[in-house]
Amino acid sequence: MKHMTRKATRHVNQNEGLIFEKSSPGKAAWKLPPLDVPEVDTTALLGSSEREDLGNMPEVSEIEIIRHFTRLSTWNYAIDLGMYPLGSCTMKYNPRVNEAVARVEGIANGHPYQPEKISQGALRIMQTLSECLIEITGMDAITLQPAAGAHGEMTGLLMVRAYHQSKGNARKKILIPDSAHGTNPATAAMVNYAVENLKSDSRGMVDIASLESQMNEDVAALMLTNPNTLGVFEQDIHKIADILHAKGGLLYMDGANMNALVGKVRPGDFGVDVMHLNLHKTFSTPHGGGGPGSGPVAIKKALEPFLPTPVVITKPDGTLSFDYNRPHSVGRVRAFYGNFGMFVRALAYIQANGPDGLRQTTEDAVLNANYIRKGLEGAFDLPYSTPTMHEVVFSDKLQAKKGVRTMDIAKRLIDYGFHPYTTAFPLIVPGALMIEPTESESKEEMDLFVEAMKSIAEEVEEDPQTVLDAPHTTRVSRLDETAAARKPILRWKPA
Amino acid sequence: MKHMTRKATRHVNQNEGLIFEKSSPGKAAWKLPPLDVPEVDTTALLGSSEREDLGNMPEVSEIEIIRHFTRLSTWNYAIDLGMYPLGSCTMKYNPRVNEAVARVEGIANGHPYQPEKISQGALRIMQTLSECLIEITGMDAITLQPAAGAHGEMTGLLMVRAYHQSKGNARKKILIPDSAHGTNPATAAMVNYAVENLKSDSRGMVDIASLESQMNEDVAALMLTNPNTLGVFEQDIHKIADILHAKGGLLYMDGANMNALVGKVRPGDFGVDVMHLNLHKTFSTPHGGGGPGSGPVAIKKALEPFLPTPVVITKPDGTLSFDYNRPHSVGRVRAFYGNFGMFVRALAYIQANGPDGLRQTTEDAVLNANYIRKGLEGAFDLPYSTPTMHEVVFSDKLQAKKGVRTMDIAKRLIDYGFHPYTTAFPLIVPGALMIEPTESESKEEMDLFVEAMKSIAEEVEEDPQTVLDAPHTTRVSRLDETAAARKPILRWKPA
Amino acid sequence: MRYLPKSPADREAMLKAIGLRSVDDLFAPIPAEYRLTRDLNIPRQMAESEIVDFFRQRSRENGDGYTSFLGAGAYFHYRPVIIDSLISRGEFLTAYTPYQAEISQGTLQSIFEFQTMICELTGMEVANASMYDGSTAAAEGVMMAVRLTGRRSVVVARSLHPQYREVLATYATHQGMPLSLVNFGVDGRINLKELENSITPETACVLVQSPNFFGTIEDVNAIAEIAHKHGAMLVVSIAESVSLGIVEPPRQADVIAMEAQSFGVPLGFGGPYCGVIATREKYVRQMPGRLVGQTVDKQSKRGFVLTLATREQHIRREKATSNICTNQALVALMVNIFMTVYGKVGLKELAKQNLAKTAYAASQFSKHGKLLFATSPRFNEFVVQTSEDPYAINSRLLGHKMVGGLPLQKFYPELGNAALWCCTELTTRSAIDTAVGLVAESERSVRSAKEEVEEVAR
Amino acid sequence: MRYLPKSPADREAMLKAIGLRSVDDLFAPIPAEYRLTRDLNIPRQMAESEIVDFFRQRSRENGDGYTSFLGAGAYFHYRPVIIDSLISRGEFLTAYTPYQAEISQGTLQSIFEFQTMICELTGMEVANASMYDGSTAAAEGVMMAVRLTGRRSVVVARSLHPQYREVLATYATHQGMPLSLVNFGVDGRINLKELENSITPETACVLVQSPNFFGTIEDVNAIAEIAHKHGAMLVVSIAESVSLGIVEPPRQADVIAMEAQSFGVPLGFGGPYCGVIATREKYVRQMPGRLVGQTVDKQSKRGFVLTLATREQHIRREKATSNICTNQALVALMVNIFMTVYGKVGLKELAKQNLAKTAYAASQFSKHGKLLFATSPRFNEFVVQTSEDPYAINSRLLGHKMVGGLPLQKFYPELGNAALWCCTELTTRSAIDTAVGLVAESERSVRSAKEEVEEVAR
Ligand SMILES: Cc1ncc(COP(=O)(O)O)c(C=O)c1O
Ligand SMILES: Cc1ncc(COP(=O)(O)O)c(C=O)c1O
Repeated sequence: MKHMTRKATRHVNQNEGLIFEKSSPGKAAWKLPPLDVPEVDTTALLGSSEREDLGNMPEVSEIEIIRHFTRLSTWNYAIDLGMYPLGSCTMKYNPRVNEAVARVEGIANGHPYQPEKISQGALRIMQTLSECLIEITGMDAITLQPAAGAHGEMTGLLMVRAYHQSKGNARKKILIPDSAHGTNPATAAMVNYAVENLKSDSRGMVDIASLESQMNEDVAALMLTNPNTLGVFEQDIHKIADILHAKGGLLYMDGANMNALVGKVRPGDFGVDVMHLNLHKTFSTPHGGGGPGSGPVAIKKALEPFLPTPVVITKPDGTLSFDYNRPHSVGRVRAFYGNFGMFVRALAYIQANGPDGLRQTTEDAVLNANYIRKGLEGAFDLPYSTPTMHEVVFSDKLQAKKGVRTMDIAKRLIDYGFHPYTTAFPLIVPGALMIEPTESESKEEMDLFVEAMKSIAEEVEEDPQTVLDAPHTTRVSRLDETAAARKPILRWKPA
Repeated sequence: MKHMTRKATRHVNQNEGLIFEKSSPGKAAWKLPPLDVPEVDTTALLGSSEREDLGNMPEVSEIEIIRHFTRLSTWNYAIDLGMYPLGSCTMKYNPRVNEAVARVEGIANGHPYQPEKISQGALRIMQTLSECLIEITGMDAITLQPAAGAHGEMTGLLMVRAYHQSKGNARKKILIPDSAHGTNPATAAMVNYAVENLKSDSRGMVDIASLESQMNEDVAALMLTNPNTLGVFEQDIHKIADILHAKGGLLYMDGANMNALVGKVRPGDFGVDVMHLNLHKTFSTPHGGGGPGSGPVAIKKALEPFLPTPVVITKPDGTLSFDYNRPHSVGRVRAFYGNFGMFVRALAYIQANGPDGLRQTTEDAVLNANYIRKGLEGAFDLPYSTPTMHEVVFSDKLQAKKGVRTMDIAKRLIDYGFHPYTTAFPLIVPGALMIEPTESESKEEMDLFVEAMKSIAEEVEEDPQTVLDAPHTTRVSRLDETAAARKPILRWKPA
Repeated sequence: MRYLPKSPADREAMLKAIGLRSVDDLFAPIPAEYRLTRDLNIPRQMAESEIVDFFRQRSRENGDGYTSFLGAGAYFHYRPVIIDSLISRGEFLTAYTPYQAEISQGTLQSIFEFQTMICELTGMEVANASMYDGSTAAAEGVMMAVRLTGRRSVVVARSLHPQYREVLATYATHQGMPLSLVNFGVDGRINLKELENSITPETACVLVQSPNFFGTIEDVNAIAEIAHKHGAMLVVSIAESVSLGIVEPPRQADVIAMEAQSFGVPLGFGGPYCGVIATREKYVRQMPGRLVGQTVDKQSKRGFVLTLATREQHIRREKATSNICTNQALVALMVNIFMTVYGKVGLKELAKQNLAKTAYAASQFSKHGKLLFATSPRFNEFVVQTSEDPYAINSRLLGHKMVGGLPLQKFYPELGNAALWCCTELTTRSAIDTAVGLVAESERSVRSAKEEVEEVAR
Repeated sequence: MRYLPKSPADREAMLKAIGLRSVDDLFAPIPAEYRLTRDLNIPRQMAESEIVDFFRQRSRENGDGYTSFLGAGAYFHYRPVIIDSLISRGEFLTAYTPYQAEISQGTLQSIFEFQTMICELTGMEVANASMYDGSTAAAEGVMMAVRLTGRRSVVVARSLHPQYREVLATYATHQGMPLSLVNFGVDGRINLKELENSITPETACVLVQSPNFFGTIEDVNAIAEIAHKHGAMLVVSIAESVSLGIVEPPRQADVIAMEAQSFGVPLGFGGPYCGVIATREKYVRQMPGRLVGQTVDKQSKRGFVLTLATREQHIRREKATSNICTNQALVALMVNIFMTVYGKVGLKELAKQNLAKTAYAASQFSKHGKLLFATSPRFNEFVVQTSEDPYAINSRLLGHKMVGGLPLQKFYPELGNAALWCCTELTTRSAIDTAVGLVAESERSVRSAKEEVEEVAR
């Protein structure tokens, strides 16, 4: 652990119990204004529907709530604290101006059903963002409705199905590379398509021969992640698109890795028919401990009739409006219009960058990943030596000899002051270490990361137990996940 | 250290260098809009006044700034993290609604010179707060201009001087009890009064006999803190006021300890002529690592002509206005009108409490101090057994036998997850431990505090070295203050 | 670009370390013909001040300063200030899904508390960490029932939020889940007889909303009895979570699919909101979404982890209970803080104020327009039928900077000139009186116009 | 009360532990006749929503939405969003003065950086942790010079902010520090001849402001030479800190007393702002206010502490260099973040934009009104003399939701109908054009009225 103090130290930190353990009758953090209408007899109004009591809901004061969540927050790692190199997650800086503009009164408090006449601001935001995303992806149209990436996948596949159905045959299956994210097959199942695995070749790319042999009129689409989850750009993309299109199939692109492409190349230009974006990855909306996200789906012209309703249109008088009259639409995938607050943030991000900023961002993201690859080559096994785009995937092969696996290295990285990389994904790399630095990391931070990783590699040789027992510097040590799943305790109950 | 994990643990924590160490030419966190007027030739405009370069000012990006200050913040203790029992400082909860309303557009961005016609909101806030504070103190008039407690003291003494001067004799000295805060004598000196110390009696109160013998026509005022810095209410306050008034002197009250009195007793009712308040203590405005504060001065009628200019008045048409035409005023003590942002917060605090809330607040503050006193009696020496109001002062007499002083105990308290109490003040208690919990502490938090203090007392007996070497759990250990003062390094310089 | 922490020298040094000459080399893997050689045609890089101006301008075009009587699945309640103070802490805002438990206890413990409070409020035994929103939660709740019962068809109340019905239809279409609708009666509640008739041995579940789209509280007891009698499950959707403060939760339900937006989440033009699914313990392994469970570390210290992940897509892939991955965690944190602020007593008092405001408004409106479903208990919404088209009335209200109730014709043509009005604790009596006054005026003028016509006819 | 973390049962238990029966017993030490037996006559306890409404209402009465040309010691610059994001962290907001260094390194290191940047910008060697504001900093700077020189009288430029002069007068009166004023010339700068004549062997210091109250940049070189020649110190006040981005700092000064409000601090109707004092190293022991110094811990790790406390009131009491205790720490943190955001290049570019806007405005105004002090270099303020009373012009501007320049008559009667205008990077060309248009109209109407009179006379 010789280097670790360069990046982190331990510091005294407040414990905090469950809020229920602080509750006591008569404490309160609320106060209502005096009622300006007559009091009502709730029993007379509600009869048997009246609720008696609220069980174990807490009773605490405001200062206790502030302390509770402030203390809890100090046990979290976050982008704001340091590098968060989760592969496939694009943990980039979340600009604060995004948060500020999302809270401007008329934007934060607009009601989804308020008349369009007084919704022009929101509609304009949606339209401007749509135009930007269409230009960035090189596609023809877009829906902003899906609430996350997986939701976008579902929306996209619904459109794929509707498209094929309109041609008379919905087809039966979706081809999915073995390197794909779990949401891809899960989504295909939800849209009632069979999943057929497509294997990767030795470069970590789609095996063209397999694709050719598996492609037929039963295949509705190929769901391709590009760059794929190895951080590798599918160089045969042209051929892939041709193979699909030749048999009437569609090319679906999982846009989770658009951070490698924005401003440098457009999926619409290389044959993609449908794709989703993750505004919570590429476009800087905060991850918030797991969400919210936003998963717009961009499409080529041929799929436009099938977009979810409503669609934002410009009326002849120049005002904006929602068009609900779309007979071929796949329908609605969510109430209202999607995670509007994320649209605001994504647009603010695009505005802050402009064309030059977005391009530079992509360049820096790819530069960072390559720098890390270079720094760690040798210390860790690199299963695919194909050129790296925005992320790089190592394996724990070298360390496994000492019984140390990717998760152990990940836990040890915590002691060095870093959030771990993504472990055990993609599945085609046994013991994967999937590292995506994003553009938001400085050279200094990456040098510390490389140093930490190399130091851990040394520790594995010299003192593997230290790595196996990690983390050593956190409030709790490794938690018993098996016990948690065996007899789940999913809520607090009074003793 | 058997109990300490109940309150705190260590947790991994990010190091962070100086911002200058992250600077590199070409990085930037700023961007200006395009200029909508012609560019200018700066040399032509400024000639020899033009500046060439900005030395070692940093060049960093926004994410680095966010991380820099976020990381730095994690090394601070704060009210939001736990009990902050600094005696005399009244470290109470800083309500978040105060921060929200202080940032409402027209309040945050009002220019001090904007026409009164469009300043009615700010004037109304000042007037409403003034009225509340006058009612709370039982005084007749007030100025909100002083920027902090010490500044209020100066303003108050300037009025005292002006008052006496108007009677033909400015007088020569101010009586100040030996328990007083350092700002009291320092202020007297700034207003060109001599300071005469007044000793305390065995109860820790003003020695009435001494006061009687020291009081004469040379004495302009007595500066009394009540409750005093021992947390003791001056029970002879009536007599004290009479003695002063009989010789034409004024009673100045340092209102730093108003948290013991609000809603329960009013200084104006017990003979005080001039007093200052600390909005950053009693009225919940945040301390912000050392300020800003606000130190309104409330006075009796006789001193009204001497208030600093301007004074808020109501015009015949009902609108509010600043009155600058005050020939007897002591003048201005600060540009503009004072720390207006603190007025907003203090008023919001008063509104959130109302009369019942303020009274309950005071009761809880006094209850908490007495609870701690009870809990620690025996474990620590209590030099004055007089009843305790809002704070209690112990001494390190018992621990000093083992060579452990108040500062050592304070440092050890850090390991237990607490901010230390105030050390070495008031001066009349050698090795003082001055503890003010305020009303914001729950019974649970105070029980942990008492437990921690008792545990330290035990440690002093069993293992004093642990206490002497404390803190053990912080990012840095005890810092060398002597070296810092001997050869001061007050700024960073490039290597 | 101001977010990028690199100087030109840094980039140079890094390229050199990698062994490349230029940035272009990094993009060599992309076939040259696809590489973009022009700037994207999007707005130029803007200063922060310009961005703020842009959105302020949009805000001004977006109903800022209007008083609204809209509810219908999105409710305007007061949001305590501390919600934003706390969720803005970078440690919550900029953390990922808490996969690494040792440095995610803040997020994990708060989700555990969220799950607990949702259980307390709904009367269910387990709750998940969130779903996208109330509509998708309802659809996923139904899919859960389909998996649990092995049956496929679904009976849906027409008084369920029309957009929730649309979403369910989209989700159901390709999963071979036939939907049938059950109408509401003159009391605004589901027609129990029709319900009973709609349920077949193939019915996986009955889906109702309570308080329903009209604000009317359903007789969940009776509905549950009917559903359960036929071996179907009962899924109850709750769109106005504040109702739980005073309305008995649907404890007889098997699955509750909730929209928790009312608990401290800004209206935000429809999102992000916070769906949740709560159910009985025995169904937990068919639940979609993330779950946090309590466990211990190596020193037996209490801690929290994501658990039962074998239900989820990253483990089970096409066999997962749902494809959901990213959920609404930060919004769930808002909800969590809101529930904590109001707590056991405050939520009840808050709900009471909603009830009182609504009772007052309903009684005032009923003096002029016709209050539909008047006999049933309701929470904070009610339907008023007017003589005039509600769009016309609303456009007059707009002139007073007021947004009237939601016209229902487009969803329920049979209700004619009806609109759905909502009052919360933030609706002032004077706003109600103004709106009632305008409706009264409308009625008067229609009446006098009619009288005129009759006069002429006579 | 919602801020109080105690239940009735807690209070009971605590009283019992103490051995008291009732809360009243706690207040027994207070003589009964003084104890308040009634409620305070202040507003009743309000809900948070009511408090927010109250201040929103006040905001609407307070110039919200007006474009302003006011400067004069309080400047409207853009405040980067991250300032408030960062200072709102409880760890900064709710910490006390960093007396306990081991758990205050966040505050201490940031002050150390603040001190460094103030030094870099002012060209001084040491800077303190802050003073109340620019006016009190100037007064304390003068007191420093008095202590350092052992002389007592002070020569003050009339072009120093009039309120700063007032404050200095208040501070000086009882300390036996006679003040004499030196006028400005037609170029708006201090009259050097008069200055030279004003200095006596008793002069402790000369106090000037640059850019001065008229926005004019003083010839600090020349002033310094004169002062130093007579053994007096030079104290320079800087009220518009953004000027430091493009205007050479007064390096020849002995003490710089600055108002840093322009660096990211809201106008806030005049406060809280951020005064600072910077000086030469050799004078550090006579400085007022807190200082942070670098040191090491027991493991030789770098750390920061409050230092040289022997200057301060809590150690030296009546012999302290000042009575200041609480300063403006959080505001200094805003300033610190602002300086960090703009940094070496940004501050210069920002200052340039101020210069360009002001140059444009001055040239436009000078086509109609008379630009005073036109020959001297200026930063972002300028004085325009009009035929009509500026109050009258301003009241017309108010109708366009604009606040015109500050009328100077009350401070400088000899300047007649003059007003002090200010432009910053936030002033738009169109706002300038509108204001200029209104001034032009005023001039035209005065002229035509005059012509009419002349016509009649002829
Ligand atoms: C490659 C890939 N596809 C899909 C997803 C799913 O996106 P979301 O979590 O937004 O539903 C992810 C997110 O982790 C991903 O990395
Ligand atoms: C008793 C007492 N008097 C005066 C002061 C000075 O107040 P301020 O720091 O606001 O200038 C303090 C503050 O610590 C104090 O405790």
